[in-house]
Amino acid sequence: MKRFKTTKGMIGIILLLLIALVAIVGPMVIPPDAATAMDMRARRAPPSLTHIFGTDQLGRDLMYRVILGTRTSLEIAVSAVVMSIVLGLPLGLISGYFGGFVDNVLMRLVDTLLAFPALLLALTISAVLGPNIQNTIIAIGVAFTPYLARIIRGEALRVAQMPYVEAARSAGTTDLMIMWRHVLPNILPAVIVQGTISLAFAILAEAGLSFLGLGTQPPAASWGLMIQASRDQLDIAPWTALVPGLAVALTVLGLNMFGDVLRDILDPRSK
Amino acid sequence: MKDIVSVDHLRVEFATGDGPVVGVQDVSFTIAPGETLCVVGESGSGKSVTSLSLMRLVEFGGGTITQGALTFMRADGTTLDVTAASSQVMGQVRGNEIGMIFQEPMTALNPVFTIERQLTDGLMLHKGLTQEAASARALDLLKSVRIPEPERRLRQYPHELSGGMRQRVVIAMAMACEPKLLIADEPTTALDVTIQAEILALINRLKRENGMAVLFITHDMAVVAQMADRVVVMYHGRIVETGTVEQIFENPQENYTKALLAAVPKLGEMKGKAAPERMRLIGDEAARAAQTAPKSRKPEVLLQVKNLTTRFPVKGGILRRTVAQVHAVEDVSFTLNVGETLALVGESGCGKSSCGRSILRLIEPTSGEVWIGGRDIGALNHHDLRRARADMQMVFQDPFASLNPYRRLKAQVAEPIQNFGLASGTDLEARVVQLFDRVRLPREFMTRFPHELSGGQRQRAAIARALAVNPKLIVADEAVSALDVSVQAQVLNLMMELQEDLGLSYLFISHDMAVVERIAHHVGVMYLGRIVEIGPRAAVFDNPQHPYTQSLLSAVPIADPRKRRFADDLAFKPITSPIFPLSYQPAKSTYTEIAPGHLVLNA
Amino acid sequence: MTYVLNRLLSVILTLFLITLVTFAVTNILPGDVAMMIMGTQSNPEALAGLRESLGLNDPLLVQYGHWVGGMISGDWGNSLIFKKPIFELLAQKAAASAIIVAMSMIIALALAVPLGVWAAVHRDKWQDTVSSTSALMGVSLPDFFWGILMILVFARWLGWFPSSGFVDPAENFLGTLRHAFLPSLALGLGLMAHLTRMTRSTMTGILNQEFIRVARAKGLAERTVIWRYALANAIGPVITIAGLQIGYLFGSIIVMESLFGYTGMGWLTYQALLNRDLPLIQSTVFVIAAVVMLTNLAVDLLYVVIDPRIRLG
Amino acid sequence: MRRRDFLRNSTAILGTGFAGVSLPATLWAQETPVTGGTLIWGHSETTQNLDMHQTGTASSGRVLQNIHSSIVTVDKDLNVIPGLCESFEVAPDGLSYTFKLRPNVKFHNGAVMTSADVKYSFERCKDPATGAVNFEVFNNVASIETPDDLTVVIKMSAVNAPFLSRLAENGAGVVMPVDSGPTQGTNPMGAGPFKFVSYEVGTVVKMARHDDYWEGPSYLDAVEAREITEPTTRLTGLRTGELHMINDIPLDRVGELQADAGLQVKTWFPLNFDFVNMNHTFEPFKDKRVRVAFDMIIDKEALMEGALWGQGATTASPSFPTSAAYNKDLKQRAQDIEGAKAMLAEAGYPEGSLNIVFKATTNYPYHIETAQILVEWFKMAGVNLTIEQLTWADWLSQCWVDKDYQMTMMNFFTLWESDFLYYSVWNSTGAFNYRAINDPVIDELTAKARVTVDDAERAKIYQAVQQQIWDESHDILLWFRNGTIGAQPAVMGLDTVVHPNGSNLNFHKVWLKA
Repeated sequence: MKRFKTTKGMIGIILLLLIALVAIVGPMVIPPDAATAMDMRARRAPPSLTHIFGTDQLGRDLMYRVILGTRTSLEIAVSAVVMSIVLGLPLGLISGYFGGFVDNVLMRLVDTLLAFPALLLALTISAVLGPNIQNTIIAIGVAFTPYLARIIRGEALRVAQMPYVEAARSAGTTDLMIMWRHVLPNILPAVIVQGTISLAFAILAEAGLSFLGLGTQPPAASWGLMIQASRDQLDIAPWTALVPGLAVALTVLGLNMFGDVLRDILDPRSK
Repeated sequence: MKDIVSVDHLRVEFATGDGPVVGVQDVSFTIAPGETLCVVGESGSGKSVTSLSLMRLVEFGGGTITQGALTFMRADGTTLDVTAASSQVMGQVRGNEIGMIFQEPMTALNPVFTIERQLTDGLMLHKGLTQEAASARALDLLKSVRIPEPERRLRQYPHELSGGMRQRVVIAMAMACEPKLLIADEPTTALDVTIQAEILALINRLKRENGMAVLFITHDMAVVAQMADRVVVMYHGRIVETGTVEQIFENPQENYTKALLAAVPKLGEMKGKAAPERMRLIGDEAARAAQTAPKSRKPEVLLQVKNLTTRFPVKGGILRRTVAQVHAVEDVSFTLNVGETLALVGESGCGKSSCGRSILRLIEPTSGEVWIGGRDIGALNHHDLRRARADMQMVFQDPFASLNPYRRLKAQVAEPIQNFGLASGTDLEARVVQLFDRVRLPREFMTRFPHELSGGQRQRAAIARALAVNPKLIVADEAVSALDVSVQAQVLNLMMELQEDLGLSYLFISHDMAVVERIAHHVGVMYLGRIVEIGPRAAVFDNPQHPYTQSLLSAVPIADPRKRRFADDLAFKPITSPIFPLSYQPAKSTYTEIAPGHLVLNA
Repeated sequence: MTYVLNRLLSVILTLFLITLVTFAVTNILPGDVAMMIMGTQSNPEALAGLRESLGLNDPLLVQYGHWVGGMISGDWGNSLIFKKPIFELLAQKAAASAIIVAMSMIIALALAVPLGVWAAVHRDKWQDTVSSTSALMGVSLPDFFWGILMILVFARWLGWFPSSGFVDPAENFLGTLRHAFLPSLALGLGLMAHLTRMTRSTMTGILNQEFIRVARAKGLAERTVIWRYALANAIGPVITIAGLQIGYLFGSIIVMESLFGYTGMGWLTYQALLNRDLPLIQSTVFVIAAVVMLTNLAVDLLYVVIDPRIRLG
Repeated sequence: MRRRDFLRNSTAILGTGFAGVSLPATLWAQETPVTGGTLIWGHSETTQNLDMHQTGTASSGRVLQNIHSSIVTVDKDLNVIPGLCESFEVAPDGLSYTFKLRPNVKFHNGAVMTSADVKYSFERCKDPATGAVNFEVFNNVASIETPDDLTVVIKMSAVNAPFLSRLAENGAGVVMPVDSGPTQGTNPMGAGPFKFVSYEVGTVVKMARHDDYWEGPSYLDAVEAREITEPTTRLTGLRTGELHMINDIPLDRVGELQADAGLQVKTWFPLNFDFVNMNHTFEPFKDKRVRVAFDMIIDKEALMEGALWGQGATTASPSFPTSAAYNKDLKQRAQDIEGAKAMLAEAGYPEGSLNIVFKATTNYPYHIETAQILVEWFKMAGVNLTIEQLTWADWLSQCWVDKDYQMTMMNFFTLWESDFLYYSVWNSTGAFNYRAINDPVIDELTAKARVTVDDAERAKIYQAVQQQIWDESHDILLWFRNGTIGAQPAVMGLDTVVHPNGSNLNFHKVWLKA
C-alpha cells in the first residue's frame, strides 16, 4: 500500500516537475513570437511533422502556444488559489475556532455568496475592474473563497475540540497563538488537498471567463484561452481542444497525485 | 472429547509497501466444547488477529494466513480446514457455526437498519427461515439477552439504544444461529463497570445454557480471572504461556506473565492500609523499597470547591433558545489538601470530567466558588485567569489527542513556560531538559514528534508539560485509562513520586476503582452530577454507605479467579438522564457525616 | 419540526441578504438595457426616452423597494427585453431546468455511485487508479467540450437524439425528455467526477467500520455487505453532497443550455446578463440563489428521512 | 522568420479576393413551385420583443419582416418602390407626401386595411411613449391626413429628404391594424405573408401562411424559426436534417458546406461593413499622419482572408455598393510597413514609442481574429498593440457612449440610406460619431446634402464625403462582409429569401420540394 502510494507520488512529482520545466525553460528556448506567428497556408492543420500538435484557426502552432501558455495558466491558477486561501483561511479559521455568534454571521455571509452563480460574480468583477490578468485572478480568487472558507471552518471546528487545544488553553496560550500554533498546522493538510483540487478548477475557470472577455487577452496564449477558442471548431479540428485539454489533464493528475503525497510529507506521523 | 477448534503454528502476515509484516506467528492452542478460553495480552500482542483468523476475517484487513493449520469441528461432526475452505463454505460457517462479538457496541450495529432487520438477516440466510419465523426468533433472542421491552426494540434503530443494550443486541446477533463457538473480542472494554458486569454475567449464562465454547479476547486480567477456564497469554504476536486460569494466576511461569499480573491492582488489596502505595512493578522492587514512608503532612487546604454547579443549555425552538439543561455538575463541594490525591469516581456521564474542567474554567461553571491558594478562580477576569492557570494544570485521557501531532515535544513542553514568561533562552532550554529528566523521558525525545513515542511516553510528555509551570494542582482526567496495564503502573508510580517530591495535589478523575483504591487519599463518588459519597479512601472502600457506591464496588471484576462474581444475571439500576426542564429546581446537596470526613448524600 | 423551522428561518434571512447583494451587484454592472435594446442604433435622445419609459430613472432605493415589494405581492415586473411578465417567464423556464437538473443528477448518481463503490472496494489498487484518473480527466476539460462531444456522437453520428432545442412538456413530455437527455448527459458527466470521489471516500470510511466486520462475521455474502450494508450508509452523505452540487449545476446550465438551445433558467440568466435586463437579472439570480438554498434545505431534510440517527424532534 | 512567412502567405492568397458574391447554382429554378410543408429554420439569434416598433435588433426584425408589410420598400438597387401603397407622390417643395393605398389588403385578423390604419401605425411609432426605436423618422411630420379610406397625406414641417427611404427601413413604415398596439408585443399582427402563431421565448417562433396576403399566398404552410445561437449546434442541426435551413453560417465553415454536395449554400454581400476606429481625442490620433500610417500598416485583402475566410469584399467606401452614392474611384491604401514607419517617425512617434490598446467585442468573434492579425502587423511597424476583449454591453458603454478607448472596430448593418449613414456616423454632431471626429468639410457637405433635393447632386456630395474620409483617414474602412444561408436541397426559391437590405429574410416565395 505504501509502495503504491510512493510510486503514485513519484509519478505526480515527475509530472509537475516536467510541467514546471516547460513553464520555466519554454520561454527561454522558444522565441516569444512563436506563439503568435501565423501561417495562413496552414490554418487548422492537423498534427503533422511540421506542426506536431497541429495549428489553430489562424495557423498558429499549437505546440508553441501550449508551451508558452503554461506559465500564464499556472500563474493565474496558482495566484487565484493562493488568494482564495489567503481570504478564506482567516474567515474559516475564526469562524470555526470561535464558533457561536461570529461563526453564525460569517457563515451566513458565505452561504449568501455560495448561492450566487460564479458567472455573475465574475461578470461583475470584470465589469467593475476591467479585463486583465490581475482582475481575472481576483475574480477566480473571490469566487473560490467561500468554498475554501467552508472547508477550513469545518476543519477548524474539528481541531478546536481536540484535547491539545484545550491543553494549550489551560497552559495559558492566547487564542491567537492557539490558532497559529495548534489549529493552523493541523488544518493545513486539508487546505492543501483542497488547494490542489481548486487549482484544476482555476485553470478551467479561466477558460470560462475568457468568453466574457476576462482572462488572458489574445493573441497571448493560455490553456484556458486555447480551450475556449476551440469551442467553435471542435468538430473539424478536435486537436485544438485536445492539446490544451491534455495539458490541463496532466497538470490536474500530477497535482492530485502530488497532493496525496504532500499531505503525507507534511504529516510528521508518516516519517 | 474432541476439540472444537485447533490452531497449529498459525502465522499471519500483512502486506505493506515495505514488505510483509508478521501479525502473529507460531500460535497454537485448542478450544474444547463448552470451554472458555481467554486470550490475554496488551495492545499489539496479536490477540485480535488470532481471533479474526479463526473466521478468516483477517483477509479483509489485508492479512494472509501464510503458515499453520486451523481446523474447526463443524456441527455435522466433520472437520473443516479453515485455511483452505472456499469463501462459500466460510460464509456458511460465519455467523452460523461461529458467532462473534466485537469491542465497540456503538459502531457494531448498522446505524441505518432496524434491530429486527439486523437480527433476522442472518437467520434467514443460514437457517432458511421466513421473515415471520425469523422475526419471532429475533424476539426470543432479545428476551434471552434480557433486553427490556423487546418488542419495541425490534423496531428501533441502534442509536435509540444505550451502549449496554446495544452490546446485548450484538450478543443476540452472535447467538442467533446457536453457534458452537462464540468469539468475544474485548466485548466489555468500552462499557461502564456495571454494564460490563451485566454483559459478563450474560455471556456466562448463555455459555452454560447452550453448551458453547467461548474464545474471549481481552487485555484486562481482572476480566480474565472472572471468565476464563483456560488462558493464553500473548505478547508481540507470539504465545507466552498457556494454562488453566488458576495456574496462570497463582503460578505463572514466564516473567512476562508475572510482570503483567504484578501490575494489576486488585480491588480490596489495600484493605486496612491508610496511605496510598505505589504499584508493583517487576524489576522496580528497588524503587518501591526506596519509597519513603509517607510523610505525614499537616493538612493544608489547597483547593476548596463550594457548591459548584455546571449546566449546559439544550437549545431548541425557532429562536434557538434554551429549552432544557444538562445538570452536569450539581452542587458539588469538597476540599483537597496540599500533597494529597482526591479521586472522583463514577461512570460515564456522571459529571466527573465536567467537574474537573469547571474547576479549571475550561468550561464556565454556572455557579459556585473554586478557591485555590486564597483566590476565587470563578471571579477572575480573562487576564487574571490566564495567570492563575499556572497554578493548575490538566493531564488528559487520550495521549494521542492531547499532544499536537505537528509540534516537537520540546516546543510543546516549553509552551506554557513561554506563555507565562517564566524562562527564556538557555534557561528555558535547561528547564525543559530538567522536566524531561523529571518524567524520565530520554533527552533525545525533545526533538521528536508525538507519533514517535509510545502511549506511556506520550503521557509522560503530557505530564512534563503540565509540570512546566510549577503548578500546585493537577487535574488528571482518566490520565492512565488508555494505557496498557504495565505502562499504566509506571505512569501511576511516576505521578506518586512527583507528588511526594513536589508536594503536588491531584484531582484524579477515573472510572477504575482498583486503581483509585491504590493511589487516592480521598475518594468522591459521583452520580448524576452530585457527589453521593465522599471521604477518606479506606472509609469509602471498606465501608460504602450509599447504595450507588455499593453497587459500583460490587460490579468491579477482581483479578482473582477464586473470587468470581458474575455467574448469574445481574441487573443494575440504569443511570437516568441528567437533563431537566428549565423550571427544574434541584434540591441542595445535604450530607450525613457517618465518620470523620466520610459524608453520604441524603436521599 | 423545530429543526425545520429553524432552518427555514435562516434560509429566509439568507434570502434577504441575497436580494440585497443581487440588487447591489446588478446595479454596479455598467451599461443599461435601453442601450442594449437600441444597440448601435442608439442616439442620446432616443435613449433618454426609452430609459424614462422603462422606469430606469427612479432612485435606487425606490427601485429596490419596488422590486422586493413586488416580489412579495406576486408582481415580479416585466422583462425589459422580452416584454413579458417575469414571473411567467421564470415559471416556464424553471420547469425546463428542473428537468435537466434532475435528469443530470440521476445520470451522475447512476454512474458515480457504482464507480465510487468499485474504487472504494479496491482501494489503492489499479481499479481505484482507473476510477480516479478517469474522474480527473472528466474535470480537466470544460463542460462545453463534453456538450459538443455529445452532440457530435449522439446527434450527428448516431442520430439517436435531437441536437438542440426544447419541447414544451405539456405538449409532448417524451419529446422534452429526448431533448433534455444530451445536455443532461453532458452535465451529468461533469458532475460525476466529483460524486465518484465523494462516494469513494465515504464508502472507504464506512467499509472500515465495525458493523461491516460484524456483517461479514454473520456470514453475509460480500455482495450483500457492500451493496446493502455499506451502501445504505453511504447514500445519505452522497445525496447531501449531490445536493450541494445544485449550485454548481446552476452555474453549468448557463453554458450547457445555451449550447443546446435548451431554454431554461440558465439560458434565461445568460440572456438577461448579456442584455443587461436588470429586472430579469435580479429575478433570475434571486430565484437561482433561492433554489440553491432551498435544495440544500431539502437535502438536509431528506437526510433526516434517510438517516434514522438524526430524526430530530 | 515567422513574420516573413506570414507576409508571403498573405500575398499568396491575394487574387481570390473579390470573388465575393457566389450565387447559388439552382438547377431546379425552373421547376414549378408546390404548396405545402413547414419550413424549419435554424435562426442564429434570439427574438426578443415581438413589437415591430419597439424592435431595434436585426434578429427580431428578421422574423417580424414576414408578419408585417411596409407602406414602401426597396428594390435590389435600393430604389424606394411601393409596398402597401399603389403609388406615392412627393410634393415639389418636399413638404408633403401622398400615398394611394392598395385596395383590399387584408390584415391577419381579416380586416381590410384603410388609411386609418396607416395613420394609427405612424402616429404610434412617432409617439415617444411607444418606445419605438425609429421614432425620429417622423420628427418633421406635422400631420397625417386621411382624406379617404385609401389616401394618406403626410405634411412635413421641414424638408426631410431621406424620409421615404427611412420609411422603407425596418419598422417605421409597417402598417398594423388600428388599436392593435397593446397586443403587438404578445401577438404581432400585420399584413405580411405569414401569421404569427406562437412564440416560446428563446426556443421557437411559429408562423402560418396568411392566405389573403396582398401579393398572393405563400407556398409554405408554415415557418418555424427555431432559435439556435450556438454556431456548431446550428451546423449540426442542418447536417442531421433536423433543420431545413440556417442563416449565418460561421464564415470559416462556409467553404466546408459549399464542398458538401448534399447542401445548398447561399452567400451574398453586403451584410454589413466593418471599419477600424481611432479615437480622435487620443493625442496621437489627432495627427492625420498617424491615422494614415495606421491605414498603411493594414493589408486589407489579407486581413479579410484571415478574419472572414474570404467571405467578403474589401472596400474603401461604406456606401451600399449598388447605390449611386458609392465612390468607385476610391482605392484602399496598399500595405507599406516601411512607409508607415517613416510617417510615424515624422509625426514624432519613432519605432516602439506607441503603445495602443485595441478594444474588441466578443460579440463578433471575427473582430477578435482581426485584432490578433493587426497586432502582428503593428508589431512589424514598431507599434505595440494590445487587445482588450469586451462583452457587447461593455463595448457599448465604454466605446459607444463613453468614448473611452484608443482604437476599436465596429460593423454596421444596413445603413444604406446615405444621409442616415454619413450624417450620423461622420458629422461632428452625428449621433453615432463615437470617434469624436470633427471635420468641418464633412460637416458642411453632410448638411448641404440634406437640403439637396436632386438625387444625382446628392450622390456627388456623398462621394465627396467618402473622399474626405479617405484623405483624412478618419476611419479605416475594411470590407463588406457576406451574409450566408445554408439549406437542404429540398428548399427552393432561396434567391428570394434575402431582402435587398441584406439582413432581412422573407419566406414568401420559398417552397419545399417533396
